[in-house]
Amino acid sequence: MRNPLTVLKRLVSDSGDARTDGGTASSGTSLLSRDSIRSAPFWLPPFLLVGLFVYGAILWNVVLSLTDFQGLGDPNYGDLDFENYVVAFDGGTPSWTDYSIDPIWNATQNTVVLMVAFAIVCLALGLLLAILVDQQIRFENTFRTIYLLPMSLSFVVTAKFWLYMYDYNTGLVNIALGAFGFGPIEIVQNPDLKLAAVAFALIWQYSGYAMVVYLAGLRAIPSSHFEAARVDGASTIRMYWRVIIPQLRTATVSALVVLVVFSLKAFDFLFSMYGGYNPGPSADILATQMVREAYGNQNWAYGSSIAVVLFLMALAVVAPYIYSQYRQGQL
Amino acid sequence: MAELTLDSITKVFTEDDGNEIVAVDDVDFEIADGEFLVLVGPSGCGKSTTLRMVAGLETITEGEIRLGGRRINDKPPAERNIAMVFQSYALYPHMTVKQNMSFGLEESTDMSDDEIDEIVTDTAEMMGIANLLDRKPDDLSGGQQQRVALGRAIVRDPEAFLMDEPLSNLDAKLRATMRTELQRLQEDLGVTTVYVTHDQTEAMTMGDRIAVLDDGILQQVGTPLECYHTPNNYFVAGFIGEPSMNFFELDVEGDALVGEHFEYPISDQLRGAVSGSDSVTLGIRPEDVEFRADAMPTEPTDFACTVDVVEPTGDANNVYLTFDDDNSDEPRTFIVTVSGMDRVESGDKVVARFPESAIHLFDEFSGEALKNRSLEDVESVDISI
Amino acid sequence: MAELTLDSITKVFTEDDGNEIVAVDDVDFEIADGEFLVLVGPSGCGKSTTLRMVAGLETITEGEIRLGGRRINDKPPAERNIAMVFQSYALYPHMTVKQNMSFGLEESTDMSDDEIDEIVTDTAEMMGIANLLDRKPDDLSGGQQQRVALGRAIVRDPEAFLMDEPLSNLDAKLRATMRTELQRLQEDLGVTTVYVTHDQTEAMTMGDRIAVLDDGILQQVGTPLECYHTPNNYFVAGFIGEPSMNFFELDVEGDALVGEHFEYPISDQLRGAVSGSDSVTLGIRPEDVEFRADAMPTEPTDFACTVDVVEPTGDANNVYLTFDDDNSDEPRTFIVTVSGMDRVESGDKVVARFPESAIHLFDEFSGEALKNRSLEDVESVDISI
Amino acid sequence: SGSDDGSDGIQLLHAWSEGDGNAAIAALIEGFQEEHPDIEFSEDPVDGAARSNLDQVISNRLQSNDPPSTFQTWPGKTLEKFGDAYADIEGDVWNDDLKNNYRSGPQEQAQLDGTYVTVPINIHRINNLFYNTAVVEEAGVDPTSWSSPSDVVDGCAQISEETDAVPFAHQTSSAWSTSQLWETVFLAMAGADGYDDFLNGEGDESTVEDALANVVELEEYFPGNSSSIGFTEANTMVQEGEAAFIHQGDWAAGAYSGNDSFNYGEDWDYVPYPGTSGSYLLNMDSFPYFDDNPTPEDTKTFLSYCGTTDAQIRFNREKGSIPPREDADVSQLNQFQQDQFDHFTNADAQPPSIEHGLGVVPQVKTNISEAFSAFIESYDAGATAGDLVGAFN
Amino acid sequence: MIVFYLIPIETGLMTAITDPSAYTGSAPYLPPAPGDVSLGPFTNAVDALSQGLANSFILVVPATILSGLLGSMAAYGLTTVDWKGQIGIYMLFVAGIFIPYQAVLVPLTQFWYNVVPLRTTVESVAPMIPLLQEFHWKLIALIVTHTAYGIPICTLLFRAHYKKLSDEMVEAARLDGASITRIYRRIILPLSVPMFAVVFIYQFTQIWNDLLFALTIIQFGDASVVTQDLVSIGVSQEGTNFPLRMAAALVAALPTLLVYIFFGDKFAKGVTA
Ligand SMILES: Nc1ncnc2c1ncn2[C@@H]1O[C@H](COP(=O)(O)OP(=O)(O)OP(=O)(O)O)[C@@H](O)[C@H]1O
Ligand SMILES: Nc1ncnc2c1ncn2[C@@H]1O[C@H](COP(=O)(O)OP(=O)(O)OP(=O)(O)O)[C@@H](O)[C@H]1O
Ligand SMILES: [Mg+2]
Ligand SMILES: [Mg+2]
Repeated sequence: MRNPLTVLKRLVSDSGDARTDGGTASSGTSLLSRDSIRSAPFWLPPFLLVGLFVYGAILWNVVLSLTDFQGLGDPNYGDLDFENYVVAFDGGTPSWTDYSIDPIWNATQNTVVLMVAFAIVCLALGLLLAILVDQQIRFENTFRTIYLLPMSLSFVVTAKFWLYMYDYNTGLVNIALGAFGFGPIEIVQNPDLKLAAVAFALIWQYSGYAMVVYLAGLRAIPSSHFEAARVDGASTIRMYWRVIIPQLRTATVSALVVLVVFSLKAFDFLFSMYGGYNPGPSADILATQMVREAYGNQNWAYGSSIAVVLFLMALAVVAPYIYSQYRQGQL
Repeated sequence: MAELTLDSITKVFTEDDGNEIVAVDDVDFEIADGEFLVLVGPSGCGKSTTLRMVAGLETITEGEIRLGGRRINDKPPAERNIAMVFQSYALYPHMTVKQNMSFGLEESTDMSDDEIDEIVTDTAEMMGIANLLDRKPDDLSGGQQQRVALGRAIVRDPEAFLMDEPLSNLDAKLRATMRTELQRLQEDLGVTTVYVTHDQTEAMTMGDRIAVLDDGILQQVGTPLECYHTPNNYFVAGFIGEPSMNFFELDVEGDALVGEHFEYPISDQLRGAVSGSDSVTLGIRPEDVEFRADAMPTEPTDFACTVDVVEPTGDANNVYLTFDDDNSDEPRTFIVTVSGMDRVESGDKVVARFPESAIHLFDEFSGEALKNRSLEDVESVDISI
Repeated sequence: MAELTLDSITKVFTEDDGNEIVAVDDVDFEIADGEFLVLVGPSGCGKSTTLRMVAGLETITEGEIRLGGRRINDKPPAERNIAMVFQSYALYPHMTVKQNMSFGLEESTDMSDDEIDEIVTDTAEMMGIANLLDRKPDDLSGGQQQRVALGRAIVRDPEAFLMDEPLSNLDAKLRATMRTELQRLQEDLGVTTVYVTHDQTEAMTMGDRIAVLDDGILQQVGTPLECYHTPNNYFVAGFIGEPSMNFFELDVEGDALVGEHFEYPISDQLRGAVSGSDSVTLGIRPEDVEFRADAMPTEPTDFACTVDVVEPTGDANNVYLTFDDDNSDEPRTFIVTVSGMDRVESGDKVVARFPESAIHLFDEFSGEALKNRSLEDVESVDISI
Repeated sequence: SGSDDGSDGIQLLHAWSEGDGNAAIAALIEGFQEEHPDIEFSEDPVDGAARSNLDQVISNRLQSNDPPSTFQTWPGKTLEKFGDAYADIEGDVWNDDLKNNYRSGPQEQAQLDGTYVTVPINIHRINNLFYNTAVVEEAGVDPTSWSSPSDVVDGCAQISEETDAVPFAHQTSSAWSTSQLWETVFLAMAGADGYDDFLNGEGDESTVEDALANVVELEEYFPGNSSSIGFTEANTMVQEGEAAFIHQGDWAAGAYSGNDSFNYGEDWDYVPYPGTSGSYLLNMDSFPYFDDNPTPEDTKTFLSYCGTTDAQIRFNREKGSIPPREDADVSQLNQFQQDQFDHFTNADAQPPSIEHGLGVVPQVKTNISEAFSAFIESYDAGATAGDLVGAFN
Repeated sequence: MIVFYLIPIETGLMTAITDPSAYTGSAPYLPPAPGDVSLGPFTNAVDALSQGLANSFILVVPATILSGLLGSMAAYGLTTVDWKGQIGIYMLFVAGIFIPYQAVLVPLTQFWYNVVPLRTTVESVAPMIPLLQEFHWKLIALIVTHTAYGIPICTLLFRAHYKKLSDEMVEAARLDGASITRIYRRIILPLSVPMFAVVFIYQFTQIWNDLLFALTIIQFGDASVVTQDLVSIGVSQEGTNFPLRMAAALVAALPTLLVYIFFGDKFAKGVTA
């Protein structure tokens, strides 16, 4: 067992070597700098690729969002302003069109609700599944594979499938509700339920991932913790609630990162489920609005500014993660 | 506080493929109220399993466990009023020391928060960890964690403590300190305690009695010195004591026990012991071999030897000897411990004497002890400057 | 093979926040060709750092390291012709034993595959791991892995071996076996070796000499017995030996060293030693305390004591004594070891004698040794049955 | 003339990768190549993009100054989307022959701000009400006698009382069917002029709301699971006799023609949506001409061909729609198409469809789609009416 | 619970073996009546998708391997070999994971179509290189794009893995005389195998199922990948051929399904190993 602290120390210190030796052992410095130069072939090519395509594209997109670009010809980079952002927050008719533009509040709200609900329920369901699978070691591999399987399917299949599931007459969801004595309910176009329905479908698709991560997390907790809690008199539920679940923080964080990435794919699902980028106000998210503005209305610059907002939101979720990882020396 | 009885306890694990593993086989013993019993044995012999059955963490395949006279086989762990200390301490890493210590009381009693607080604070003071109450386990040293784990067990004021190698994660110095501390604590509290270890020193020094397990079967229960000096069998003799007892296989031939490199005379006293056996194992502890430099054997129990290696440990020297009669390529060595003040060098010619009073004899096949040291011998030695 | 010289070696780590940590402070020593030097000290004292500087895994802040007379400060690890054995063995898990052992030769020499094969096979045979050559490390027991790690180092025929607690992951019995094996191997190969450990037994038994480090500073370099019997200072005296030396703080007052519970007479021999100090620490090893039951003190170096606890370890008893003059709540105990055959009971009244020849005195402030046991004493003791 | 710039020939991008559309475009190209064997079509198969993605592809290509020769697009106001990229083809393509033989409605749709830039190839009618004759007869209703949208509601009520069938097969998993239904009802209520006013942003909000209210009334007769099904499943219900009516473009009939036991006039029939019999609500496909054209001459030759009756008959025979040219010889088309063509030539008005992009510019169309996406959640006629009228600013 | 997770595949399968003309859309999870069973949808789907499948493989295999390999190299360069500033660079990698694809579509189009002369280059050398087709330039562009966008998550995964590798082992290799490159080749790379399983599976699925980049960069034509073909297959104005669509979806999902069925376990183990 390696103590994480030692690892941290090593991490911190090895990078410190070059500094420590400063003037005293110049040859040592060159040895180490030789290391960092020799390591460049490893990180530099990927870094350049990422820098060019990911960050280059993002920056370009940010600049674009400051123009009035409407899809044809070359964007006028000479005339940059924040008008699109003003419109995005306040609505109204911007200078580059005759039509009023919807602000992003509704879509932003839906996006946040969807992301948060998706992430929380995925984690909760994943945890529950993990706890269940953890009890039954025998078929564990099969279970794991099955729970992961939805992840491999394309939205063409899963969107159609969920339309079936939510069918008013024959959908399994309504049949199940019927079994509990609830009348069939309209789900797909029900303004109160459709965002939930979308979230639920996404949860179905990705909760297996959370399960896998949690299962590994559970396995990493020494069995003596379970036993100590039992000897201490905790019931099974209390044991999980007070002793086990709090220890799954790392697993939660690492699952969350990937789930956020997945939640950005909600667009594809909405697109398939509602046959286009117009899922209706109750399920409209920033991604659909962005594509609608850019590709539907040719409001490219405006679309870019929505994309920037979306990126900043994703970053807002992730920045604390990166920061805390950094603080804990996990980076 | 109560006495703990294990009555013909057996534990059989059934593996996935249907194989049955008998982890604990018909084990019987009784631990008096307030007694400190150490359970020792090699890895996999069933120590942990036994302990876990007592704690209620494993079901009992056969037999009965009684605590204070009441059968507890079917009680869930929480209702047994037993506390357990784990090798890994099993402190909850996300809770502070205080929360760790309170947890059991919160879960298993309906004390008010204030009461719990008081008990925890008192116990922490007694354990000298009052200043750590707000720290998380990860911020504690090994010894401190150990103390917290103990504190957590004590807080609950259980009828019995079970400890599964609680000191094995500590380094040598700390282990020595904690050993005495734990012992003293147990004496003060007077709680019936079962303590699992495979550390020789702990086994010998801590318990009122030792129970030696091998392969699920109880080999001997007795005081440390009983086990050390009058082992029931070959296994116990070899297991208890570090360095181990030296063993030699000998055949019973007429008036002598005949081995590859030496013959040992069968005196009248010995005659009875070996009468039923064809071959026996002679055992002698390293400190019981008497030892003289530069001399010829003068008695039939003296053997000419050569010093192979000397390992000084400061207060003592472990001297590895070979028999001069041994001409094989890798001559058989045996160990003798002598005082650290004695200067012995590799290559020295010496004479080793195996005093009859000090030797043990075991039946070669059953392993049962035929002759042990007499415990009276031990006690009668005079203490003098 | 070559001698290894550390010439005023210092290592300073700079942390992210700019703090400087002096891990190794001006350490000097020389290891003769073929010598086995053990580096000991408490955790964090800089043992590993020293070793890693020699290996080239850390840069050297100040000083010079020479191997066979040549400065190696600036050479990359691969060119130093040094092999290192790690605590975790650091075997490459995806390679077979054979591949593990060949790796270094493949990377650092231009030997043909056949040559490498031959060397590896020979070494494996010598190490008794020839039958394991096609296994992966995960399929080996701890001891086997240990042997492979050693084999991997040996194959490269280095000028020096560096070993960082190579046995600490093994269990006690295996550790004892490997200890002698390693020692014998080093003798056979005659390779200069630096061996880091914090295990008392390894430190005392394995090396030709011991170097004791504390807090980055070299405290003493000497043979095990020198360190044991003539420690340079208080730290070494306390660190070497298990159980530790007993220490008592005393003031130099006229003709006596005066402590809380006893006075020790200053004889003419001692006079010179304590002349420069106001207060001293008196040290005596547990086995050097002479001991008599049921008697009154007869000499000024005799003290009336009561037995607090007895820890029998089989071959010996650790007896914890308190001074009869000590009326405090938690009376100060000190340890005396007596033979396992001696029967002592808790509560016995005894007399303990601190013979002048056996005591050590240290300056209270500098910790420097003022008086040690004479090594001649040690050697002159007669060995007899 | 051969390929005029040495490239791979005419690049025609379309989304007809399947079924009748695929057959139609194949027939069209075949006809063209029979006539112009020297002109190549790009060897790239031009499918592989769904309708909703086709615009994105075009947009991307225009942004990279790499327009295709032509592509499948709705004419009319949809053309505004890539407005600057098109070029005038009056004269070259829109010669007198075309101008004389396209009816005024379709001809208007070929123009962007008065400039001819595209050639419509077919017309789908939107204002149809198809029905299963057996179900209708069982309930004793006679759609041919109806004259207003409220008759449809009443008729549905009767169906629902008299039969087990779903009165009005309709899908609401996406908004387009409902938007299309509303524009038909609105046309019925507001008349062609009122409809035109709406297109000009001057619609009468109360009529708009009345039309929506009518749809809300109809909603009661939609299948219970309308939100989970697509148009295909809704249409299947009519064929299976599980539903009485469906309002759809005439492509719905294309599906019936593949069903041997479901015949026009016997098993199914249709009426122009009650109240709209004088109008032919247009949905068209067309091929525009890009200014920066990779194959200028060949493209024009192709577009000219598309303006011929030969091309339009070949195409529409497969597509199920009708040719925009009045002089087309429709005898090769099926009876339903012939009947539709008859309606067309006699129609007083040929208003452009809103849902299908002819009537309003893309931004407005998007606004209207958004309004209907909201409408099928809430069925709030008042709010949606406001949204629809407000879609123009 | 298991049923719940499995039923969509079953539903798709049942739909896909139904004769399109007999398909009604109700209770699609029940097997079709025996008379209505047809393999037609599958054969049609395979026919229609063959080019797309081939293109997808041409895209996915190199993109997956490249992003995995580059991610592993980046992680190694930023972990095992320690030097100043690596944390800053690594943070940029991590933040790159969370960029919504929508946010970069416009620049990507501009870049591939207007900035780099990839198309003309490939078109001019294509005739000289066997198997290289002119339209492959789009696939190359897409491979590069997916590689770039895959690197951040791969780096994250690999770095977590490498940090768990023993420092002592790497030091042992240095003492054994191996250079940084050799250590990577002979020690790190072989030990990355479990992580490669994870990364490959993850990237394979992500890239295989991606539509957005394909639409943006490939747009249409010979280079279309299977997801693009899938969007339009079975959809026409007169209706949707659901059996064909489901059959196509299953055919298109088959590689990822197989990957999960056979290697899902490795994935699960590697994710948190
Ligand atoms: N859950 C289990 N299922 C099957 N066999 C088990 C199980 N737990 C323990 N065993 C087996 O029972 C035997 C006794 O195990 P136990 O853990 O009690 O040994 P131990 O004496 O505590 O050993 P150690 O000193 O290594 O802790 C072993 O052979 C072990 O393999
Ligand atoms: N990379 C580093 N950066 C900063 N400080 C370090 C680093 N490595 C070691 N240290 C510090 O240097 C001192 C000596 O560490 P070293 O590892 O040499 O101790 P050690 O004697 O080997 O201890 P142990 O017995 O625990 O292995 C310690 O205080 C340690 O915290
Ligand atoms: Mg155990
Ligand atoms: Mg160390």
